[in-house]
Amino acid sequence: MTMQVERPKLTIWERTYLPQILHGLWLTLKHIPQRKFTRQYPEEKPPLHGAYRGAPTLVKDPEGRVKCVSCQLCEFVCPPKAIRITPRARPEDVPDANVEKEPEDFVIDMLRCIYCGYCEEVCPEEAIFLKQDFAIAGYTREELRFHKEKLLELGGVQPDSIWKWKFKGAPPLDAPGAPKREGAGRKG
Amino acid sequence: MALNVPTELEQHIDEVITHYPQQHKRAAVLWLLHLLQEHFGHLGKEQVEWTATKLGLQPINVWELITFYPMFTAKPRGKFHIKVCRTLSCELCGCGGILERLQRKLGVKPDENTSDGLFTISTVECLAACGTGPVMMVNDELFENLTPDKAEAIINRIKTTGKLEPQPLPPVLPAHPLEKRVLLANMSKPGYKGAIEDYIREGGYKALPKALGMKPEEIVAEVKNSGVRGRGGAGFPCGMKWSFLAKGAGQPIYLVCNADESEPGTFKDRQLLHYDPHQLIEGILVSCYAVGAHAAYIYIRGEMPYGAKILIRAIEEARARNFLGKNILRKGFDCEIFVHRGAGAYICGEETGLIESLEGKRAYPRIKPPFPAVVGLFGCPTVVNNVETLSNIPHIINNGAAWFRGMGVPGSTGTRLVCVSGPVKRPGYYEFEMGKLTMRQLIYDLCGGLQEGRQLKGVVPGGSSMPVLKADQIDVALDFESLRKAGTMAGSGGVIVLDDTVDIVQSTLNVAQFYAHESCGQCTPCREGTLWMEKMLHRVKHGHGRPEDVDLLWDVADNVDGKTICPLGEAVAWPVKAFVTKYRGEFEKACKKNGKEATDEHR
Amino acid sequence: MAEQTVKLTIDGKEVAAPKGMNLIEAAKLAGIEVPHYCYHPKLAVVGNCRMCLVDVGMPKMGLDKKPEIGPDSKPVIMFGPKLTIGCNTSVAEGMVVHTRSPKVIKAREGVMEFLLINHPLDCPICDQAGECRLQEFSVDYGKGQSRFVEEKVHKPKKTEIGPKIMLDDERCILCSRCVRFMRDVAGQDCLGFVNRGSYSTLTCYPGMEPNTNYDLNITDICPVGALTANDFRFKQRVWFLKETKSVCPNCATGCNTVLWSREGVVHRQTPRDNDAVNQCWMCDSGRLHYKFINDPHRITTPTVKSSAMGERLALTWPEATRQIAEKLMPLKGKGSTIAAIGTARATTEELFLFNKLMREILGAELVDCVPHVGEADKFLLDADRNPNTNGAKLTGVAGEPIGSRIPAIAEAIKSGKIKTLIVHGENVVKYGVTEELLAKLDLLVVIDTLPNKVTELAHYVLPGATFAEKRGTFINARNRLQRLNAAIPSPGIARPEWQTFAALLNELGGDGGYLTIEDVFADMARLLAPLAGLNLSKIGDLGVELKPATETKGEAKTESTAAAGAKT
Amino acid sequence: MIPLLLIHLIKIACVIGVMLGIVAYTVLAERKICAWMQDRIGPNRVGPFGLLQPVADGLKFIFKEDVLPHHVNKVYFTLAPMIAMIPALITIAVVPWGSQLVIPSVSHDPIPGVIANLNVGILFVFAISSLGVYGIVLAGWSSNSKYPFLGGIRSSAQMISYEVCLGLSVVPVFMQVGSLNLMKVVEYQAQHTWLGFTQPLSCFIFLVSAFAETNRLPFDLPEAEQELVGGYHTEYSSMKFAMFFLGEYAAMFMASALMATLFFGGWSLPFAPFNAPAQTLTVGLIHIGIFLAKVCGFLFFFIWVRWTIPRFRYDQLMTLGWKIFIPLTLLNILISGVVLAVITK
Repeated sequence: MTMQVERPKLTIWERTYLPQILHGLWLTLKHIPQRKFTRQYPEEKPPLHGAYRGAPTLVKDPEGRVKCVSCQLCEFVCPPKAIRITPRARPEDVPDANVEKEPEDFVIDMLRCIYCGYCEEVCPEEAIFLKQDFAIAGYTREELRFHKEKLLELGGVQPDSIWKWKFKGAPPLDAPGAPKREGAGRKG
Repeated sequence: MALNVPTELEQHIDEVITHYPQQHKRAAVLWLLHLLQEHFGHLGKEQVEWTATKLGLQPINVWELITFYPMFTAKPRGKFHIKVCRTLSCELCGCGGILERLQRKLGVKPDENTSDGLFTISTVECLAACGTGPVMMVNDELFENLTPDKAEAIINRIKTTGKLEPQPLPPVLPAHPLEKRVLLANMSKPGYKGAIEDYIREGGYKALPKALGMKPEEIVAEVKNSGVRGRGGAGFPCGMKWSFLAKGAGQPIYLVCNADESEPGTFKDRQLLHYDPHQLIEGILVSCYAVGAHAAYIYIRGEMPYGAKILIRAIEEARARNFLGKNILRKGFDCEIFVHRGAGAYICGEETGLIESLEGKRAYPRIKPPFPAVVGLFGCPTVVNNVETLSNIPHIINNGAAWFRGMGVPGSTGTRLVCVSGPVKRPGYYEFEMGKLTMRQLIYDLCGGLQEGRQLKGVVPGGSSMPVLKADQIDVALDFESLRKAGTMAGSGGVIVLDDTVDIVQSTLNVAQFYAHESCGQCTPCREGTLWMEKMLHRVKHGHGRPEDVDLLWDVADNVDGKTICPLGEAVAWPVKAFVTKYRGEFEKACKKNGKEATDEHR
Repeated sequence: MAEQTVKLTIDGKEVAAPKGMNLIEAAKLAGIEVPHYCYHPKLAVVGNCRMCLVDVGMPKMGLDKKPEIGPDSKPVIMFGPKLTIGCNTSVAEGMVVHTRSPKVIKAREGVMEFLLINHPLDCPICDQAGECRLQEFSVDYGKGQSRFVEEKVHKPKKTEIGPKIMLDDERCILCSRCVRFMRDVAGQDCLGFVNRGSYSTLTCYPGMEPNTNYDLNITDICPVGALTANDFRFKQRVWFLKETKSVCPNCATGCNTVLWSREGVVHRQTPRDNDAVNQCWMCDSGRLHYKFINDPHRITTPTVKSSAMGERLALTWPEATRQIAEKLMPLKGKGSTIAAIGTARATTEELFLFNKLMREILGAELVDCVPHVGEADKFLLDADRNPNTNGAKLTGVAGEPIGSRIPAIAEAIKSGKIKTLIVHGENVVKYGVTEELLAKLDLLVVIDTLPNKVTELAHYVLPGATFAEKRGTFINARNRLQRLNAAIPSPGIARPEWQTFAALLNELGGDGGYLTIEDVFADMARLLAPLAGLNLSKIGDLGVELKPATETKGEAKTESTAAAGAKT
Repeated sequence: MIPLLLIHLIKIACVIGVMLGIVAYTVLAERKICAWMQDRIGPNRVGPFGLLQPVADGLKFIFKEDVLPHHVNKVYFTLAPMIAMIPALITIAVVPWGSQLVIPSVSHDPIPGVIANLNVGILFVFAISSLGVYGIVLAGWSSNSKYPFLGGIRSSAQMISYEVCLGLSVVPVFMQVGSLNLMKVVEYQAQHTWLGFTQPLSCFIFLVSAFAETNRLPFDLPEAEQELVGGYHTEYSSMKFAMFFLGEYAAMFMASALMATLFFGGWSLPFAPFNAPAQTLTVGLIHIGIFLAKVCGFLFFFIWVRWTIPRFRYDQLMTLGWKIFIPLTLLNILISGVVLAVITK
């Protein structure tokens, strides 16, 4: 159904456009002395909302351990397929070897990243955070493929309550002479 | 194979192997391990591999057993292994003090060896001498009615003499007027030592020739007619069990006597085995004839080494008089009885767990069906009966079913052995006609009431796996039906009395600890649920409870209840549920005690 | 003997199940899932996980031994006081089963919770994530939340169970599938549980680790991440992998497999259920045999040996085909100077085209395949390590017995009678055609996937495709026709050999009308009697049993020769 | 005494210098004012308040890569920006910047405040400035690309159309003044009234047409970024683009200068000593100042309008030019003639 819009009837004076033009001129003139909104960007950073989704980064825990265990869920969930993880086993001589896996490399292609934050949301280890960096720049494409070290540097330290490192080692049951755990469940 | 096994020991071992069918010689493994441990002190790699080779097994099969049965140890222990019972009855009588004193005295923690290599202290689960608690065993010797001072004196004595003196059997308790002793009748007579001469003098081995003169079906009918129900715990009619046997499949039939008396609070079989073994042997022989078995095994607890010796001696005595062996009493019936020692696992009291254990495996109860009566020991039809049940058989044959039915009440015929432990004046074993006494009479008349100044709080009527009765519920007749109606069960007849000084939370913890330790670990709910309950109760007991823990405890118990392969699930769920329901206030108080959040230490 | 069936009701659905079947399988017939861990259709029932608890009722029997009829004119059903495990309960007439009653749901939630309380929640690390029954069932049947605040039981995390398998005891739910498999199927009683209760721990006796050729199957049947294959450990998450149904080319058994690939790389091979061939198992040697697919040295492009330059020049396919055809064209009708060695590792289609090209178009007499023989075991591994010997025999490439003409070929090259040799996929140097002999040839054309002595000497090397890269069929030792599917693309411009043969046939004036593998199969089915009436889709995922090749081979050959002759 | 030629050269240098300086700063002013109108600050990075921005811009233009697309007609492509810029610079020659500068030490006669005191000054302006369109048309055509081509076409049509209005609109002015000499026009206004008051319609139409001639908004159809991507200078970069840029702003300056000269009294103010040619150097300089101030005022107006009024549609532009302004100017000439005839009688 078409609708006929009633156009306003203009007086001759109005039809010269002059009143509108004059009004416009007055309007723009009025703005000249008004307060400015400009933010002096590099010196003056915009106050970002806490949930701002900037560049995704990897974080370490306060003891300097890489939290990522390369479960590759972020790689799976990433809509533009910007994440690539190469997993590896952690060396057996580290004190918290119960966390058996870590990323050998962790690449986020910042040119592909759409800052959707799914990776942060999906991460079961709270190892990936979208920090507030939004000015990601580089001279080459390769430069913008952020590798593990770069991501960790950007991410810094993030405290958490993930229990995975806490491990009271059990004596290896590798020989018949190993102690038998009698008194099931008794503490100590 | 570097292991140096003396010829004598090896001969003994070879002899033991002949007790079991050739293709199932693996069944001898527990005996072998007992013998090797006695000789070497522990069971290390060499012993494991020697045993495996000897029995044609993989070493893992043997190692599985060593880690399953707590009596075996892979690392050397002290020359004197002190085992202090920590289970409910002993705890009620103060075993904690003894353990503490011994630890202080010897300067070691449980499962540590003293520096001189003489002593190791362990806590163990129930030594089946609850009436004389607290008890401890040093190597094979049982010390009863201990106090910390007595325990210390025993240690001092061992230290000074350097050896362990054999402990005499305590005297049999005299009968109370309200009792009616049938099974205990012989041993109550003065001068009765349990030897075959004594037994025959008191009219023993009369039932055997009589039975051999009857047709097996007649005996089964007689037993069925007598209405005797299993005394092990479940109370299944014995005659009916016998009639389920799958006969005629060309396979041998086995009879297994369940002497693995491990239900906390129960110590009746101990008396029957130690004081009157021939009564049992005659019962077994008659039963074997009735069910058509030519071999019977008595599976006796590992913690009753003396009982095993008595039984072996009794079997030899019986064999000497041709009550046993080939062509018994020239009636053309062959029957052998073998003693099989367990090694400390409550689960071996469950009949299929017992069969597995007897076959030389971890005592993992089997899924049913098939029932043992169809596929049992070594894949053959098998009857498993309790010591007390079998001990009743000669009396039924001698006096007839009608006589037996004349005792007790309909549905619960005959007499019952009941063991009372806990803070009563006269703990011990009593035999009376079923249903003719109430719990109140038992506690206040037979046992002389509670110790001075104590009030009754509750009573566990049939071993620790049965739901508790509160103090106002004790006017219940002691028979299967009445107890069932009261919401509990007659169980194994182990009555544990709880007085007003008892901390119910601690008692529940003790019970849960027992079942967590004794869970075989085969099926999920029991394996995980028991330990969870123990941990939770431990937390609550130590002041880190949360208000929701009371319901959680009940719900966890409920999730175990009835979901397991064997009745151990119920055995832990029932008492916990009953304690929580009936003494909810105490739990709520414990959970609120100081409102502290659970700390890492108790997580 | 007709199987007896009984009728029962599962969740209100009437099911007719064969007698003796258990409730898990019967529910599966009705499309109802009964969750389970310890139960495995090919292993003994132990019933220890308690996950398959269901509510089972039986009709109440009246005194006349007939079901009592209730007021609603249906039989009165008596339910037991306890739940029953489905894996150990056989179906019975009139049985009523509830798998989703509140009682069952609560029991499952309870069991799920129990299984998880001492299970480390390290799914992000665990390789099983994505194919873990514990994950799946805890989503489907779990409570979603744990009430467990206590310290978990800790057990050894990393135990090597032999060189191929890693065991994480904390993740183990003690279902004993592996114990039963090693004891009952693999025949090495080496795994067992130590300790008791919640501390029970799966282990093997030191120095007595599993060392059969079937160990890796326990990683398949492990419902959780306790047993993982070192070969696949931490390599890829399963959710990235594409599953392609395939057949193991390692021996004549032809175990049905699944190839797991991502972005053109095969990461593992696992067995696939086929009761007629391999049940659900496969041997480790076959399972780990996929690695050559990803070999960095794969031949990726056709090359010609340039005598002037002393090196190999890369060719395009049309160029290579044209050049080879040019050299072969004058030899048409001079079949006695040509010999060809095919491979029984090729698909039946390829062998069919090979035979057509060599025998019918070029007229070569000396055509054969190379036998590969190893030791058989009593379970799956066949002595014949060629996956398609029967195919080679059926198509006529292989001699009788296979390889019997190889010495004749060597002799003919030696005497100078044979000047042209075409080799497909075999390092013939190892089988009697020595380097010196190969050097004497005027023309040596080799089609292969990996470089070897023969490709070094060849005038023309054409890249082939591995079994993972092409479609086609194998005929196994028991004469079962089974289908391969392409999992990944070939490297470079390598392509399935049937395309190469089809292109050569086209150039040499044979019937070149093979555009798809279906065309090849259709022609084959037309000419080879045992395949009559079949096509690739009819073969299905599980294959079809063929009539013995020997019955029809003779006539098939004459017919095919006649047909081919008529066409040319 | 300095030779007359030298004086002329110095004058030319000064005028061009000042003009280019103003042009450069007009660019900055444009950005600043537009920013202010939009409540922004505008460029402030280069120098205090961004005052060195024009320098930076200039440097940037110089250092930018000079892209010469391969498809263009190289000769005309290079020529076009020059043609676009030069007319605006030449026409300033006839615009009087001041009355006269009396510097006895330099010259006996007062130095006139204009480079070339032509009698046909305004005709010269029209003649030369109409060449500017060639630059644009040439750029559009030689770019060999669709947007510049369209831009060029539009531009030629627009400029030709409005040149008519522009020419016709100022006829009454000269009718009143009686001379085409721009010096005379200013002097007339200094003595009488500013022609803006006597000829408001002329003034208005001239102003609007000047917008159209300089391709400024609202008549920037030739470069219309949205539809033509910059129009005729789409393909240009670096200094070539800068020349267009300069040309546009120089043209704007010219238009402002003409507005000031023709309608707003040029260097004069309606009171002594600014209503007569200067007799001292100071007053002479002040006259120049007055003139430049007026020019700046119009430059501001140009900028102001640009950031206020949106672009006209092409048909509106043409309608306005042909159907309204031309009849109006003709009418204006008629009326002016009649009125003048009546008054002089």
